[in-house]
Amino acid sequence: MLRQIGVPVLALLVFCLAWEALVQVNGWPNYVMASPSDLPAAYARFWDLFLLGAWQTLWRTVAGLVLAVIGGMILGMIMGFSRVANDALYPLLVGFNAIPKATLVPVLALLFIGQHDFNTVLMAFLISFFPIAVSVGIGLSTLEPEYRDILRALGASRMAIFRKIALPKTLPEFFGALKVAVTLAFIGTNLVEIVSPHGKGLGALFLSGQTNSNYPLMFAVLIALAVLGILLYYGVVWLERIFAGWAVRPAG
Amino acid sequence: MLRQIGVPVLALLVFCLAWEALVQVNGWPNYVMASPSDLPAAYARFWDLFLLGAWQTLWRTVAGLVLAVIGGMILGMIMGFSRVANDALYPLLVGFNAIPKATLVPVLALLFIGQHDFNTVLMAFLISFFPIAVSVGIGLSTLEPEYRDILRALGASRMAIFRKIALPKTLPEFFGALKVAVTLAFIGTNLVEIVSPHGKGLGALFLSGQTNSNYPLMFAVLIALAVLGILLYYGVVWLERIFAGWAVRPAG
Amino acid sequence: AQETAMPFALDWVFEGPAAPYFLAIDNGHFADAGLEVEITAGSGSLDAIPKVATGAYPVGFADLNSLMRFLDQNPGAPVVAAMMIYDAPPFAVIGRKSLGIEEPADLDGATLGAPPPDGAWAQFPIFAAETGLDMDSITVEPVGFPTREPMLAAGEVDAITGFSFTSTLNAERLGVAPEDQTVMLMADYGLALYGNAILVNTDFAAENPEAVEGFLAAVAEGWQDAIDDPEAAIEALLERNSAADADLEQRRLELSIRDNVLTDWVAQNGFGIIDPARMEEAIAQTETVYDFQETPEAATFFDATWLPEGGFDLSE
Amino acid sequence: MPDLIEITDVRHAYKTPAGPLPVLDGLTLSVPEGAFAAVVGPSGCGKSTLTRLVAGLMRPDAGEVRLHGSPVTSPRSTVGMAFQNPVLLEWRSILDNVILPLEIVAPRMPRRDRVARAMELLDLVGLAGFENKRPSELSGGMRQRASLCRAIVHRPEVLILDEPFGALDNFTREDLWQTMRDLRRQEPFTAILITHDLRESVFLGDQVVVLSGRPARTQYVLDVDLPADREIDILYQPKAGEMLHLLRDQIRIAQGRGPAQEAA
Amino acid sequence: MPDLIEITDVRHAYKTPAGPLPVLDGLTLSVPEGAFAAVVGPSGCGKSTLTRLVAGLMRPDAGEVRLHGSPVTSPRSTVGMAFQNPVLLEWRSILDNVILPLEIVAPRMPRRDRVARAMELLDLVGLAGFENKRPSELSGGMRQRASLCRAIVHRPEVLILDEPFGALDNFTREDLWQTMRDLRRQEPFTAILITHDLRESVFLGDQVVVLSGRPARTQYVLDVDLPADREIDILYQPKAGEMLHLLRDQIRIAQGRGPAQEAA
Ligand SMILES: Nc1ncnc2c1ncn2[C@@H]1O[C@H](COP(=O)(O)OP(=O)(O)OP(=O)(O)O)[C@@H](O)[C@H]1O
Ligand SMILES: Nc1ncnc2c1ncn2[C@@H]1O[C@H](COP(=O)(O)OP(=O)(O)OP(=O)(O)O)[C@@H](O)[C@H]1O
Ligand SMILES: [Mg+2]
Ligand SMILES: [Mg+2]
Repeated sequence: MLRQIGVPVLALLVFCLAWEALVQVNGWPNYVMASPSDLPAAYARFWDLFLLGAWQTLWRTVAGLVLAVIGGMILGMIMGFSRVANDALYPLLVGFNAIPKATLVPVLALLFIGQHDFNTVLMAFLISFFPIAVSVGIGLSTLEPEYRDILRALGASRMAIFRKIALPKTLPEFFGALKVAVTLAFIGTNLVEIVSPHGKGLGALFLSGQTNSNYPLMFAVLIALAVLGILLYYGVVWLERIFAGWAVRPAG
Repeated sequence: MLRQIGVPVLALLVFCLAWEALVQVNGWPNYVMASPSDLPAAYARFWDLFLLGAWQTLWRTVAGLVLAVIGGMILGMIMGFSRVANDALYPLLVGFNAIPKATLVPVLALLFIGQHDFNTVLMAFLISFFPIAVSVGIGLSTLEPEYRDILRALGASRMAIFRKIALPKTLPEFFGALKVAVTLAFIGTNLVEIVSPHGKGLGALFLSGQTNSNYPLMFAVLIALAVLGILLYYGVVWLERIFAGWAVRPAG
Repeated sequence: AQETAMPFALDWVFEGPAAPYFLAIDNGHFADAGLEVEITAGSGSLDAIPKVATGAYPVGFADLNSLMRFLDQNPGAPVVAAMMIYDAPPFAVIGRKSLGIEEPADLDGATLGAPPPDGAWAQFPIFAAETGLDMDSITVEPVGFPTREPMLAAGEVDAITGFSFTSTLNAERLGVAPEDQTVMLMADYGLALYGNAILVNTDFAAENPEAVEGFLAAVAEGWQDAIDDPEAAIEALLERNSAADADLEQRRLELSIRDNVLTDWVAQNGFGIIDPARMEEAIAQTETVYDFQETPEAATFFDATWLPEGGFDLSE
Repeated sequence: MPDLIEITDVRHAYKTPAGPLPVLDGLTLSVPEGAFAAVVGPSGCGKSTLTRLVAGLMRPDAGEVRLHGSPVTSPRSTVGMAFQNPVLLEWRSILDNVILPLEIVAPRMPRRDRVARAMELLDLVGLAGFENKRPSELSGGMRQRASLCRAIVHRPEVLILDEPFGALDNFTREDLWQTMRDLRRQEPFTAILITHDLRESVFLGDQVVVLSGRPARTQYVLDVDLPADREIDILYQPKAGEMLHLLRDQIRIAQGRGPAQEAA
Repeated sequence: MPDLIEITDVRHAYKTPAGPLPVLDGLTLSVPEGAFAAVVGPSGCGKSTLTRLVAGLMRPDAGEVRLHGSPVTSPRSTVGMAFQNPVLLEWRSILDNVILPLEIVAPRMPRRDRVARAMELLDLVGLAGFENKRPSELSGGMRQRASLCRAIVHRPEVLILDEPFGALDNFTREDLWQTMRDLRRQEPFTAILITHDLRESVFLGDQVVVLSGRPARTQYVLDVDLPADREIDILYQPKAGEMLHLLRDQIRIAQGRGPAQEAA
């Protein structure tokens, strides 16, 4: 326990010290790189904006992720159960996934003009549904017939087999994908906030730091983003413990 | 074979027709959404720029990916062999990975001013090394002792065990991660081209479409990006077939 | 003779208003001054300023108002404006006559589209104060850059803030006829602020004063050449940005010359210099929209040392 | 009256990329109500295929499988099955694994009753106290026991056991033979047991059916005339020894090598 | 002269979160050169631990393991080992799997010679023609054969076999016993074989060592006085039957249940 908490905290300290030292030794001005010691002032001055921005970024990320879970599961089920659907959709999905989303932001912005929240949630969704769909699809299509037969031999319906076998069996893969997806959704939200600025979220705070040449603020936002990202990630880890704890390998 | 090629091609056709129909039926002007029929003209007019941009985007993506493979493997080996290093580094890496890279672009641009190629390659590296490091780390730390013992019982050195057992055993996970990483590296390259424009790559072409309000050009770049992304992805799939073909599940 | 390398950082991608610098290269003005100049695109003034401040680029091109903020946040950074290019900043409010926007007073009760980080939007409160507008009566719609002009074209906003030579042309391409556009250049309505200037790294300038002087002179010549022959300027640009649309960029260039560079004041008093009294007023106006850590002196961000007395001559 | 399970001249082939693979060809087998048929045969000859046909998971290309005289066309809830690999659902506790068939077969049964039924069986096989553990926390033998409970929890008429003890060590296996014997005493059923252990077939079976190599047909049927209540020691008696030797020769024939010519 | 393998009063405990778990406690065993010792004992009693000590993969807490009279402190290349799960490297062909030990033990041996040596063994165990297949393309029995070849390819003096036939069906297993016997005739070695199949121990062993339950010590040693060249049929003879019965009683004692009181 001590080690589980202590080692990461120590590592974080070392990292901050190294960062501070790097800046001090090179004598970099703020506009090259702010140092950790500059950050508390930035937080103190703008804490209300940080809270507001974090909240806006957070809810839109989570909303997009929820959509991605629903959409990804449906798509994954279609691909997992039908080989033709899989053959047809997979290359399209790979292609769509490969389009750098930065170029999609303006396109979306034009398509749904002025719907900032909608656009942001949509981007979070678009960037994060792919891994979920793929993992659910693979999970279902590689379901061992032995498992299916347990219930089939009793004359169970397809739906019962899906609910009682396929779904829970796929949960570990699903959560594995969700861990990737949550970071992606977060990236998607921020991408919109930066590339199509509309004054919301931590991305907007970052941009206002940039406009005013307030470099410590920019770095403070960066750190806040990292913290929020870690929270989201470990939120998913926590859900995984609860719902798919049986599949979590004991540490060692 | 017919099905493997035919179904995706058919799906692509259906997709294009649906897109065209969507635009026609809604009577959308170009600045809302260009339609597939607008694209050939854009390609014909700018084909030399497309080639140049694609080449610039491609080589920088691949360079970043190569760095990510090297860096990710080294990091993964450190984390896989030392539990303390793993405990210390993992949360830092999760945090770093969670920082939306769109906010990192201006920071990098400040740090390495004017080094556009370097910045772009660096971003491709930064965005894509994480999955490689994690997968190599997990692969090594979960290497079954049975495998190790085969060689240990003969008095083999640690290095021999790593080369002959751990490394090849981890290859399938490595390629799984590489498939994710290649798309990420591609996204990273483009992000820099869009957020910190410097006139290179397909991203620059996209931006010039935007400044000239040449919407068909924007969509043409989007499609070109998707195609390039698919090529990169299947390039990795091809490498996987060669180097880790033994682990590829037969389709079925 | 030994050539001094002077990489030059632009604030934006290669568009019409950048053409004079390329023309200056092609016409050999930099070479005549013993300078080797390479021009780099940028992603905004906030990208160009640190490039010069860190010394990576001895010279750059950026918005003076952004420089004021930068120097306020980073006092003592070795960067200063050495030559004013946009005597009138391109900050503008563009409305549509068909939506009832003919003059500033019509903005009362109207919807205004503005991207939060937009430079023109940042000065809008000054414009509003000078024209007696009530900010509270205006509905401000935060829009992303990509959607600003399409929203105007679609009539979802009555007016937008933006750069005169960018937003007007974009809107025109989207089907808003020039006759329908009301372009209110903020400078025409009491905004005292200056626009973009040539920046120099002060450390570099202290060591190479002649190089800087030569550079500024060559820039002035480039602009004169561009005014004399805009087609040639655009040709020089197209060589560097082959995806650019020649007609569009030429109009952009001509607009910037007309509205921002060759103003009446410049025609009378010279190109590159500033009017100290106006600068004082600009600082005062800026204070109404930005909290200075310390009220600056004009001398901290504009230094005419490397300019000839009375600036350069610039004429039609 | 027909026997409970009647398999008549069944033929089956799998479609493979390399053409059809005939697996069963003229297999005939009939098991009277309450009897225990052990089926042995070379590896890969088609034993699991046979169980899938009886369970109604597949239909034969030709011939018939009948239960109680009526042809089997789809799975029936009166059949219980234990598979070659004891696939317990890792996300369910042992108890919930055993309950699973009741959720399908008797959806209205109150949970209380389901638990009571499952506990009764778990107790019988010596797993009382482990009902809340996850499958991964149990040893292979314990998992097999749980899998057996799952196969019979809904009181099937017919029990199909596909090498249920295949992966266990000999000592554990003998334990489970005895468990099986006790279960049968407690809750009578008709069973088909697939095995590759001749001693198992003799200890548990009322008849031992030897299948030929692929494609499998019925090659030999041995009636095991040992007392119904057997102890393991019976296998060391000359009578059992003879049967084992005889079966072994039949297997050699099934494997296509002819009976042993080695030193007697 | 000392025996080739001498294990004297060995003690070993694993460190676990719940405190030390004593696994071996006073185990003594000695195998003369060229002999074949079969070790049986209850599941989990510490048999694999014993093999790891002999192979030098671990060192005992107390007592001594000696080969040729010198204490084993680290793995030696004169030892060959076949593991409980036949872990073949999936990314190598069967041939390259067999060659693996030579790459470590004889790094300068030309590939030609390595291949020749491996092919000789593959031929001996009946795998000629399969050398270029991947392990996943082979059946369990074939994989076990390949694993055996890998264990002896470098001509080890001592061969350690940890339940090498555990996961196979009985018929395949008997085949492999014969392969094992033939191998030994061809290339003599000294062997320790862990098994849970008493018939296997009697068929292959010169002596059978019964270990007690955990912590394991030597409980009983049986000298198998059957002719050196045995056929499977020998197991159906009364003499072998007696030994089997005797061993079975010893196992029951090791399991802590006392000898059988069941009907004779
Ligand atoms: N779904 C399938 N498609 C094609 N061939 C199959 C299929 N299932 C089994 N086979 C083949 O049919 C033959 C018989 O398979 P089956 O599983 O019935 O044998 P078995 O006697 O149960 O073998 P084992 O003793 O290994 O359990 C085997 O050769 C197997 O490879
Ligand atoms: N690395 C380890 N750490 C802690 N306990 C262990 C370890 N390895 C084995 N054990 C425990 O030590 C005991 C003996 O293990 P070992 O593998 O030697 O038994 P075995 O006789 O080979 O069992 P089996 O018949 O199942 O192969 C077991 O209870 C096992 O759980
Ligand atoms: Mg089978
Ligand atoms: Mg063991």
